[in-house]
Amino acid sequence: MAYIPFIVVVWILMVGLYGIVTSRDLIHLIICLIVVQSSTYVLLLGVGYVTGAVAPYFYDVPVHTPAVDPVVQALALTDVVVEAAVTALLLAFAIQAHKRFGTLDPAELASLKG
Amino acid sequence: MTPAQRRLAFLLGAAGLAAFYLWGLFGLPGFGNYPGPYGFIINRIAVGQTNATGVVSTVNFEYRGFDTVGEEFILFAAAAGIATVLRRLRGERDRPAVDEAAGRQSPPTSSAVRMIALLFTGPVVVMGWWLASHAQTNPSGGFQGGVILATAFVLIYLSGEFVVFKRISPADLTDVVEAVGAGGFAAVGVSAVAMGLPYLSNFLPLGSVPGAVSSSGTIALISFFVGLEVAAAFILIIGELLEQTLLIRQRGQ
Amino acid sequence: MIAAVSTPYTVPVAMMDTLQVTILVLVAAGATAVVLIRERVRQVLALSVYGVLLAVLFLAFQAPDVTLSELTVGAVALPVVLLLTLAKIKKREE
Amino acid sequence: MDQLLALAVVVPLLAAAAISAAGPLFGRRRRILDAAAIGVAAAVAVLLLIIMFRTAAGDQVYWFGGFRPARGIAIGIDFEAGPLSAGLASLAAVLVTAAMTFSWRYFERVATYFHVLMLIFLAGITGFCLTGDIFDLFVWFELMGVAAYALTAYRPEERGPLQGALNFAITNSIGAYLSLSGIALIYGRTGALNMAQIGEYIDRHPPGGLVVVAFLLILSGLLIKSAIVPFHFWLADAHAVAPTPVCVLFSGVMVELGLYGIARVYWSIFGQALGHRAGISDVFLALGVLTAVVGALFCFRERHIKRLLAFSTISHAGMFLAGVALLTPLGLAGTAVYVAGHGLVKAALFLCTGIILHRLGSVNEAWLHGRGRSLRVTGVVFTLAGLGLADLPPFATFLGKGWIDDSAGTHGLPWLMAVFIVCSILTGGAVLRVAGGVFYGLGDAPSEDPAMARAADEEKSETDSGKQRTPLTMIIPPAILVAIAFAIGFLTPLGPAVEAAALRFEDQPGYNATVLAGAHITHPVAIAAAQSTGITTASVLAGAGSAAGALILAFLALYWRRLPLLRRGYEPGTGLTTVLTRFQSGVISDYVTWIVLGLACLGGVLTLVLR
Repeated sequence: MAYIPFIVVVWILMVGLYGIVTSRDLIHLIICLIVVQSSTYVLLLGVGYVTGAVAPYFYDVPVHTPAVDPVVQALALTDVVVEAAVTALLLAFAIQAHKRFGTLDPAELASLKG
Repeated sequence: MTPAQRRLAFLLGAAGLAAFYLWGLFGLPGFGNYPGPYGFIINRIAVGQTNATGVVSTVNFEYRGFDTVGEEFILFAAAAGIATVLRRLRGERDRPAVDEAAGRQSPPTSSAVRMIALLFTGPVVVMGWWLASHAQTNPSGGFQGGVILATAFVLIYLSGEFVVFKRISPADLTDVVEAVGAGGFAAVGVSAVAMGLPYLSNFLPLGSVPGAVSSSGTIALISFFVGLEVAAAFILIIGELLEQTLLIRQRGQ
Repeated sequence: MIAAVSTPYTVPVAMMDTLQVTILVLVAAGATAVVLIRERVRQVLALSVYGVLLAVLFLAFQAPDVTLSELTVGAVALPVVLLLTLAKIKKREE
Repeated sequence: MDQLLALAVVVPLLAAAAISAAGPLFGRRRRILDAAAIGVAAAVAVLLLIIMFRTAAGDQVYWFGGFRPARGIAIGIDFEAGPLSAGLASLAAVLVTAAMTFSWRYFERVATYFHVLMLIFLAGITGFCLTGDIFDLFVWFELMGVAAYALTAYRPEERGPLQGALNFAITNSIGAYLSLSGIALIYGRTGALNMAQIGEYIDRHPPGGLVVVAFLLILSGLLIKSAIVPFHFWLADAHAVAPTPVCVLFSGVMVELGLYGIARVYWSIFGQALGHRAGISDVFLALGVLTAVVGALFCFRERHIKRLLAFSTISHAGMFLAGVALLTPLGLAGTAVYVAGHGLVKAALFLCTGIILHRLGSVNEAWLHGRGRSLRVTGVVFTLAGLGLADLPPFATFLGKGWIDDSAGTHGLPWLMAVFIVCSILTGGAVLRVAGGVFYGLGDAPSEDPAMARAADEEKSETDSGKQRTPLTMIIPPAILVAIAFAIGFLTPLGPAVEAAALRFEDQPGYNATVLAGAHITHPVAIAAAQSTGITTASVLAGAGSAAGALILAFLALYWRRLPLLRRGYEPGTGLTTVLTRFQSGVISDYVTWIVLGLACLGGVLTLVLR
């Protein structure tokens, strides 16, 4: 059990990279990039987990209750925003690329570039 | 490289990289054994120092508030970049949008969908607002609230009331709101500097009841600005993507 | 050191373990599916499902804040943006 | 506590937000906003220079929100400004100001977004240079990245920019996520994000493989950003298509920031724990030399002027990495001066290329041959900058490289000097060949490479080309930059000051005490005896030799076909074309494959070296 989450992290990362490398479509590639990034969320939250502890909210539990690490959760939140921003920007590029070339295949795009 | 060569090269590299990465991960103390100290210290001191019970928001808007300033501007820069890329710069910009699929008939939105979408809009706005203003207590905050507020606009779009959508979010106004959101956050920090305190110091009264909406000083204020910025940025992004589709459907009806 | 302290947590640790492992396996499978599905609209739907799976996982990791973000962004906002993009591209292809 | 440190990041951010909000209000009077943006960039440059001079008396630490560390544990984010970090940020601010001034008349109509994005980019750079927190480093890295991607695609009506911007954004994002994984990994062990605190922890408890893996993962994003072979492919694509004022920043500082990040991470976190072993030095020296040589070769055979300059940047990035990898104060000091000199002359070269584009409407060396005769001032500035790039004394480049050579020589690596000279001759020669051909019409036009010509001609619509006069706002910035690079070579007190700064940068216990215990360290404990930072005969000879060699090479390249003994029609460097198209394919999947392969190999080597 102790390392299963981390093995899953590596799996997600590698699967995402595999998708990027074999992709024939920019939209597919961008979605694979989202998958690559999702490995970092799992890793972040995985390293900050404490077995048997509560979520870091002390509204109705006493302050000294053992809770999981709030810092990694804050980092993961930042990470989610970054993901949204980068993905949206990449999609805008993809739309324009499609408009110019009529294709979204990275290999075709590269050959059209000249 | 041909696709086959590429796949082979990748698989070789990926096997090596995965093994290497795992080697590092097995050096961790193991899942569920977070060693601290950072998070544990924050958990212990956060409520007492800020009167906020949602520690994650406290970290985001207080202890590591400066990260969030950067994060907001990442979103801001992305929205500006999308506007640049999609709006086109010269000449084209002033040309009226061309209906690129004039011959295509889009099916009219069924009234049931419209009703449901409109019915949801109100509660969604309320929910977004609630989340954005309760950062200090519950699992919520400006970011989630902002995204949900932006979703309300998508619902309006789904309901077919694009005229409303256009009226609510003209690009310029959204630009301004977004800038106010991102700038407002940075400005809250600067007011601390003006008072001689370090940047992003919590200079507002903390209130007396832990977890109350008015407690925790600048956290609530910052969360509000973040909500503004995030909602505006997402509306801007979605709006840019919608623009043409929108015009076409408007004509179809 | 913390793990040894008894907590008011309602789900027993053993059950939590099983829950987490199950979801982790589902997440890994979800990621694989998202990558392997090459048909655009289906892939976006798979991504949305993957977002929900991640959100559930984060809940099991005691991170409700991140769960909420992942639901709003990963499972709703990003798929919407993606679908809009696809609509734009498809319109031009017709 | 110095409030200026926070303001250096917050001012450009606030200005960007304000300009964006005010945009619709100003309508036709946009120029006021443009001027305001340039003013803000200049103000930030002044601010950073003040910070830099103040740090001469000891590094400055700033805790955001006033959360000072207690008992060596940081709960907030800190900025740590030393002379080198503040200096690099100042260089960036100066170049941003120059690029924005240049763009005043360069773009037909500068939309507000350009300035907004430039200011955000500047804020990202400043934050990246000054931060003392590893996750904060990632945030500013990403901010810088997102602004840079958007700026690359600033001319979306072209086909090129999207391709370049996509490759740039995807490779750099993957790098950033790998870096973040490394950050999470080290956090999972140490429970700290403050660099000094992590460094102290891993020095006390050596946790084996985890540190090595985290080291490489964190470095991967930075290696990609700094265009080290084999992670460099995106750079030429992005440079070829980004607007010229943006290229100034990409080549002048962004690549160097990646290297700064490597140095910062090494000397703030990993150095002590990894024991400053010779093995690490060797690995990165090898990478640096490989990058320097590959970049120089590709630079010389290029005909697209912007790509040519981009490959020269790759070559120089390799030399910088080699300089840092010596792990000596003198090597680091030399690299710092070299980075400053290179940034200034490279920026001037790009700005002059922008003028060529503005006046003549092409960046294709073959087509331009002899057509730039009327651009007399530009020609002089370009040639001077080219000589500066080839390390002609007294340009700052020669000074910095002399120190690196010195340091390498005393460490039993005299061959490094030879490699450096060859690379300088190749890159300088390529630039001087362009200068001689375009501005003075010397020799023969190089034969057209159809693929290259097509790419180069696409540049036409970037600016309203075919203008009769060069506006003063376009020629003055490059002239000033070259003058600064020239003047730095005469600054005699510079040597000891930079070496003291480098000593302090490499003094990890001192850094830890400064950040975590609020110590005030002016004269670091000598971690190595100060070496000579003066100007030696050898360095003058090496610099003059490189410049002379570059000139000779440029003439050879221009008059190649008139030499009686050689086969007619042979173009130098054509043998590389096939290799180039094999590797520099423009296909993003290939680039990512190289990243994965490269990281796996580096990981393997580091494992063997550090176990």
